[in-house]
Amino acid sequence: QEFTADDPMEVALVLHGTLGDKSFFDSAAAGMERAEAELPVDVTIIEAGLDRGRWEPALADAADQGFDVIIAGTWEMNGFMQDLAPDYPDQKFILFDDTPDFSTGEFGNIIAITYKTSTAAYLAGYAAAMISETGKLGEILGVEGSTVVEFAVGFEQGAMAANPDVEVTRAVAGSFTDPAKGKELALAQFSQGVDVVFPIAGGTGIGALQAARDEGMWAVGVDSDQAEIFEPSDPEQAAVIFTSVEKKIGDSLFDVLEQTLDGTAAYGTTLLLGLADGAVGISKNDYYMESVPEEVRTQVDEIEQQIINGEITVDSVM
Amino acid sequence: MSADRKPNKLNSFLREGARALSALLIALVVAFVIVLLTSEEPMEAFHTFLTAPVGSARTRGLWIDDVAKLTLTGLCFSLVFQARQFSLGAQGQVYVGGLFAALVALSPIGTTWLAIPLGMLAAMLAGAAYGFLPGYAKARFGASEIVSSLMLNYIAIRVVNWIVRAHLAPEGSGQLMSPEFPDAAIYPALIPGTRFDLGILFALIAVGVVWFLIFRTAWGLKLRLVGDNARFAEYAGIPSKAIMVSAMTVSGAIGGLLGSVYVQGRAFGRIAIDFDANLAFEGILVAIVARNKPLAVPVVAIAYGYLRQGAQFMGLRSDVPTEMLAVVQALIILLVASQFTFPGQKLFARLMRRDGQAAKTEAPGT
Amino acid sequence: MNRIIEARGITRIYPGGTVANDGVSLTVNEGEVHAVVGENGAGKSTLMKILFGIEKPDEGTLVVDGQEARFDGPKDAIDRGVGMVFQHFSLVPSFSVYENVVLGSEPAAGVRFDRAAAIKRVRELSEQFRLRVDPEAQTRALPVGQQQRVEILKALYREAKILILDEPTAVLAPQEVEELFTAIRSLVKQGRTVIFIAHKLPEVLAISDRITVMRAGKTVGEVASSEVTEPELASMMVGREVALRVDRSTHDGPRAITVEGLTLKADTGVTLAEDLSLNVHEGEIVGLVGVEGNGQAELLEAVAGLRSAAKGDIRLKDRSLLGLSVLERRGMGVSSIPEDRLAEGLAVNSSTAENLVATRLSDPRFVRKGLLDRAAIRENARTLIERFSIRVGGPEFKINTLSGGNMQKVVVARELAEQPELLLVNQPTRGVDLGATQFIWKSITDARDGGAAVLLSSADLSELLALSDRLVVFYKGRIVAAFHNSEDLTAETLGSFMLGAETQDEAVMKAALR
Amino acid sequence: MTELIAAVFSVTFFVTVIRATTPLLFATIGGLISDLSGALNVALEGMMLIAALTSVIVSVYAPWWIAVLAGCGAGALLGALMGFFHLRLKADVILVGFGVNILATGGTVFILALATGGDKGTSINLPSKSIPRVELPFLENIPVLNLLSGHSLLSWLAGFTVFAVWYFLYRTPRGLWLRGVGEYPAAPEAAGINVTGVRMWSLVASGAFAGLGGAQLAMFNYIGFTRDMTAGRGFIALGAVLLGARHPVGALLAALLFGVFEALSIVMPNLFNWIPGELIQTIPFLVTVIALILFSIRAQRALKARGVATH
Ligand SMILES: Nc1ncnc2c1ncn2[C@@H]1O[C@H](COP(=O)(O)OP(=O)(O)OP(=O)(O)O)[C@@H](O)[C@H]1O
Ligand SMILES: Nc1ncnc2c1ncn2[C@@H]1O[C@H](COP(=O)(O)OP(=O)(O)OP(=O)(O)O)[C@@H](O)[C@H]1O
Ligand SMILES: [Mg+2]
Ligand SMILES: [Mg+2]
Repeated sequence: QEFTADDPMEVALVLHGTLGDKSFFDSAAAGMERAEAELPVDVTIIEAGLDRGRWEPALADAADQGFDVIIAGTWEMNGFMQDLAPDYPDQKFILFDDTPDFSTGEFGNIIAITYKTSTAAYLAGYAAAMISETGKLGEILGVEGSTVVEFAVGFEQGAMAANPDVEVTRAVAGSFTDPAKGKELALAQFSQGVDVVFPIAGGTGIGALQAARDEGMWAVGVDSDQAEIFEPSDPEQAAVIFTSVEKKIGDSLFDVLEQTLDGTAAYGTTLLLGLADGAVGISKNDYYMESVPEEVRTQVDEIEQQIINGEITVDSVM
Repeated sequence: MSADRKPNKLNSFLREGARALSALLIALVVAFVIVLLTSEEPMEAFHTFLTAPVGSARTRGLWIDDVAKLTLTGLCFSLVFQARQFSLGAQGQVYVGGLFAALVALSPIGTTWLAIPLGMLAAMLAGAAYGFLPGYAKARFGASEIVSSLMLNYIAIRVVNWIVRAHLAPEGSGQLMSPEFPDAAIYPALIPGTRFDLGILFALIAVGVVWFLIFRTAWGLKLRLVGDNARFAEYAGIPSKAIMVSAMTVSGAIGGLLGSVYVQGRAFGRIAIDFDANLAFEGILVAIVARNKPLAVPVVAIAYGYLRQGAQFMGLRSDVPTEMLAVVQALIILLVASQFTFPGQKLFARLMRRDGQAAKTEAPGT
Repeated sequence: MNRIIEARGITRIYPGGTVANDGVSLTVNEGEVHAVVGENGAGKSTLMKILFGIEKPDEGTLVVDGQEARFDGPKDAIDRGVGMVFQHFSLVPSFSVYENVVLGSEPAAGVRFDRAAAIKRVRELSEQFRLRVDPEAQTRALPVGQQQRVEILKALYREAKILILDEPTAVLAPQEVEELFTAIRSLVKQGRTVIFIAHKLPEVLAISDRITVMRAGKTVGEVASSEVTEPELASMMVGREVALRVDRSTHDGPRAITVEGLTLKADTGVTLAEDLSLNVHEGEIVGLVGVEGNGQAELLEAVAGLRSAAKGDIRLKDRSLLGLSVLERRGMGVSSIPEDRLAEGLAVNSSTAENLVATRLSDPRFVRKGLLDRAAIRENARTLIERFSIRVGGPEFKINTLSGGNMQKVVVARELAEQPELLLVNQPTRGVDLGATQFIWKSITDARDGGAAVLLSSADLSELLALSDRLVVFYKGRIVAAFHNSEDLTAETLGSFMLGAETQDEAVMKAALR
Repeated sequence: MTELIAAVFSVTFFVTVIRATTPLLFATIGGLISDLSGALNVALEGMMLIAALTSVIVSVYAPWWIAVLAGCGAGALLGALMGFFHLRLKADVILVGFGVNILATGGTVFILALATGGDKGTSINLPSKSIPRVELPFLENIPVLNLLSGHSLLSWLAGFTVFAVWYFLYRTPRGLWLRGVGEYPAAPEAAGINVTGVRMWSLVASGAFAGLGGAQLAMFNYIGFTRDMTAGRGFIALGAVLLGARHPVGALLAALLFGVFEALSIVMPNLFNWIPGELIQTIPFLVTVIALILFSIRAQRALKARGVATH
């Protein structure tokens, strides 16, 4: 079927949460915005909210409403999509950040996108350990779910590679919406000698970034280039985020939509995206250039190449 | 034998009903105004709000599922409120109940026909135990049940979340939920492919059971007398503390049952972290609007569940921002809870008065 | 004489439809004690509430000091010099006396509440009007008599010229009544006017100058106290002759209840009653005499099973009651009419039928296998409502739709539904009108004649003297005197023992304790 | 273990405790006032949330103290709203409270989106201000006294508030009215006091204090607004009111107890990696339950000692 600007492809992005997290969902939404601008698609973003009981209905409702393509993400939505997709064979489904088991051959209308997030986190961990003066790094996790832990394992492995004596402490906030708590957790880590913090905790994490700003410590951003986000409103905040572990969900969704339009998208398979595809990576912006010494940057680039070549294997929980 | 006069229940029922309906109407008007202000296609959005819950078998299933859950949590609160105990522990009971139902479902029993009855039983026992705690602390030490039950909620949520993450989720998956239960452990759907499952049946049975317990058993009468005047109850030989603790325990069992309905129902079929999304708490609203009357609880749940679903679908299908739904919901609660005076009410009162006066004079000697 | 307050053609219809006042008129002269009498529910309290601005009349006018007055609330009434002491006190229990007195118009120093000034003023007032009470005591801990003084002080503090006292004597012991009358006389002497409501006609005649009589929401007449006798007044109120006469017991049965060396302690270890020994025989009423707080109420509680004994024994027909629960004792035939019907005698939001079976929830007639037999419960209620002529719409009507007197009848009906072995009675006719008093007395003596042993406590000495076969006087937790009732025994004699002014010979007491 | 002790006896720990306690204390005081006047205020959570957003938005355009006042005012306004529905329209106060909470969760996000031009999660693109920290450099090196340095101005205000509220309740006429209205409304009613008015003002004051708590949370503990950022603190405050025996000093102690264990649950993950995070998070709640029971046992004894029968 040909889609045109007058008869665009109807796309629904079903979020099992709400917009405004400044990372995961916002990144997906940004991809949709770009798609709407550049492709003959018409996007509806459906926020299913924080109630788990509402997620499956939201997805089913999108299918019922007849969208051509329905997008959802992570293991949380994976099961629902697997249950639903076979009943709507004429519609297409995109699952990001998790994959169904395609070997059964049932899911011909699903395409899955997964990211080698831990490889990018590995690079950040390496750089963080190198610029740390105390040899102590801190992580602040929202909850210990796979999407979050995936960042942490790569980060820890990279840090160990740079400095086998490095100490990485993990604190779990238990919430993605408590910035005051995130800030306290980071402050506590700083007072115990940590000088680089890596929050992987949505809104809670923003509090941790602020703690780094106030205390003049380093921070690693998550999901998007968070230094760039803060730059216009809070340059001081941006300046302590020496890099971010980026997972370019929006871009990859854009690409898959584009391929769907021209018929090259490989439905029924998983796209495994990594450093080589530019779908994950660390931000190498001005702050990175300024904060990270030249030789460390060179080493990071070398390691990146080694990971791409398979010379270094990075752990994963996915 | 002359017939007794009955307190005029029908009249007060009609009055209550009329009041609730008019409040509802005002709330709908307010909701419509909000939709008008925030939507490009207000008529369509509002149409979704009003009709979506009955739009298809699937949406009806969602509505009924909500009704079942709201009914159970409403009952849970009504029962303790009847005994004048302000335990807010339903949420904690739902969590421990859900956990124990999940443990049964994930054990070898999970694949047998015993999975559902035993899962429910385990959930109810766990919920009852969790309801018993604040009751006991109050009876024994005089510890405020409001505080202890609230704190026990927070504790239950975190502990259950931990067990789900660290012990029930598939090893190394990082998923914050258990694998799906075996089919035998999940409530069968009454209408295939929807959430219209055994949950609503259990909820209605629970309504009947609670009504029967409260109004037809000696225990229920004792419970109401204790709630009315605990000192009098003691005086009359009713062990008021034991009754109070037992009420909180029975209410806990209902909360536990709701836990089972959650995890073993078709909506989930597994246990996940944070699975109740605060619905357990909305039982307070249902109980208060229903004036703690067990038979009114499902009626309120049906109406409230409908509005809740309608708002949800408006959020999913229209451009009304999701946040506005909360605002609409809040206004509905505020308005339904309020008492209005309408112009006609004075006249009505006067008519009623004549009635009452006649009653006064003819009463003696009947 | 100067008319200080006047109500003309007042009509008040409550939302439920009750016509509480139906064209009522009342005229009160300056500097007099004006009594208002009438049966329960005659509309006295309602009229007073209207004078105090709490209820608004549907029709009619108020005239204060010759000027028409419209009260939108108590504040307006207070401003016009009206003060009121309610039937049920309105004092904050945890506040101290002076705080309750000044509440609402506190002396202040800047933003600060000037406690010293408040205490001083309360002390002055209490001396000026002979209303003795410690300004710094906690209200909760005061006996009712003193709480009432606090209420009166409250009105006086607000410079009330007209003081309304709604059934002030109902809760008072005889000496307290005397003290109250002294205070009232001192008030009148200092130019204040008092409106006084009471059910006990001797009190009314003793204190008032003029009397307005109400019946069924209407004024039926106004008389000067000096020109009317008690029976005349009673028949004006009720519309027929009323005689409060009790037949003495003729029956002399075996010993039913034995209290032996009983000592009762509070949780703190403070002794409430010590070494109590007394017996009650079948078919006999033993009156417990004493100023409130001297151990009578505690004895009744201990027998009922609401209080444990530190020492001694209580036996009913040779079986010890100690260690038995309230329910088990009730099962043995113990019945009990409590002091405060609202606090411990009734569940007011429950139906009349339910209240009437509340003490019999393990009786197989009403409860089988844990299930209620609703037909039997309703039938029981119908029977009792008829037998005790309780004015209520029907078994399903809630207790809070009844008047106080009828509430008391529900309690009496429940406790006397079956012939008890042992009947415990505390303040049976408090706040109850003549007719109902007559009825309740009759019920108690009927139980006695049926063979019940009765322990009766009352603040009303005339009630004790009217009903008791023997009387036992309590003072400071001990039994200090005992009497066989006879025509010679007077309230004065009892009074001097009650106050510990006189002691009785051991042997005489022994003999009277049987 | 030694590390834990070292961490607990550090100045930073103390500062953390005070910081964690301050918003809670304001909310607790707010809850206390309405509770004493006879209305259980379950809307503290929503009041704090709306106040937090209000102060953040106002602080973009005005000095910090105006922003704090605005937060306080927003809370007060919500209190008045509650009063209107509860006192005028006779709605159940708990229902009204939940209504306000739900209104707050949705309303704040909606207004945040309007204020930020579309952001529904955080206010990071609003340059909001913070409440000044009170540094006392001359105390820096004196042990114990150095604990006084580095707190929010509002923390000092909170401490003062406890005293002021105590003074108000127990030393001024209006405090007497308020306590009377809560304990036995018939008495002040008969004394000509406008009971409804007192209740109304109590709800307004309750909201104002909760509002200060929200301002502290969004202008000091964390600077900026994030959806649902109160994260249950309002309900914890509700517990603290009752735990604190409905007395300002009790409220202070209860809030502090909670603050201490909140702070402990913050330093612990870094020291005890092996304890699951969820279990560490339960510590403040467990401690509250235990404290409540211990406190109740003591109160029971005290009651007995005063000779009041408790059966
Ligand atoms: N608030 C009320 N609502 C409805 N009816 C009421 C109310 N108060 C009193 N009544 C009714 O009005 C009538 C008059 O009551 P009121 O209290 O004035 O009687 P009373 O003469 O004071 O009686 P008592 O001697 O028992 O004190 C009674 O029938 C009573 O039931
Ligand atoms: N809110 C109310 N609604 C309906 N009726 C009421 C209400 N408040 C009081 N009543 C009525 O008031 C009457 C009680 O009036 P009142 O207090 O004068 O009785 P009472 O006999 O004097 O009581 P007591 O002797 O115990 O003081 C009852 O008939 C009761 O039904
Ligand atoms: Mg009266
Ligand atoms: Mg009376």
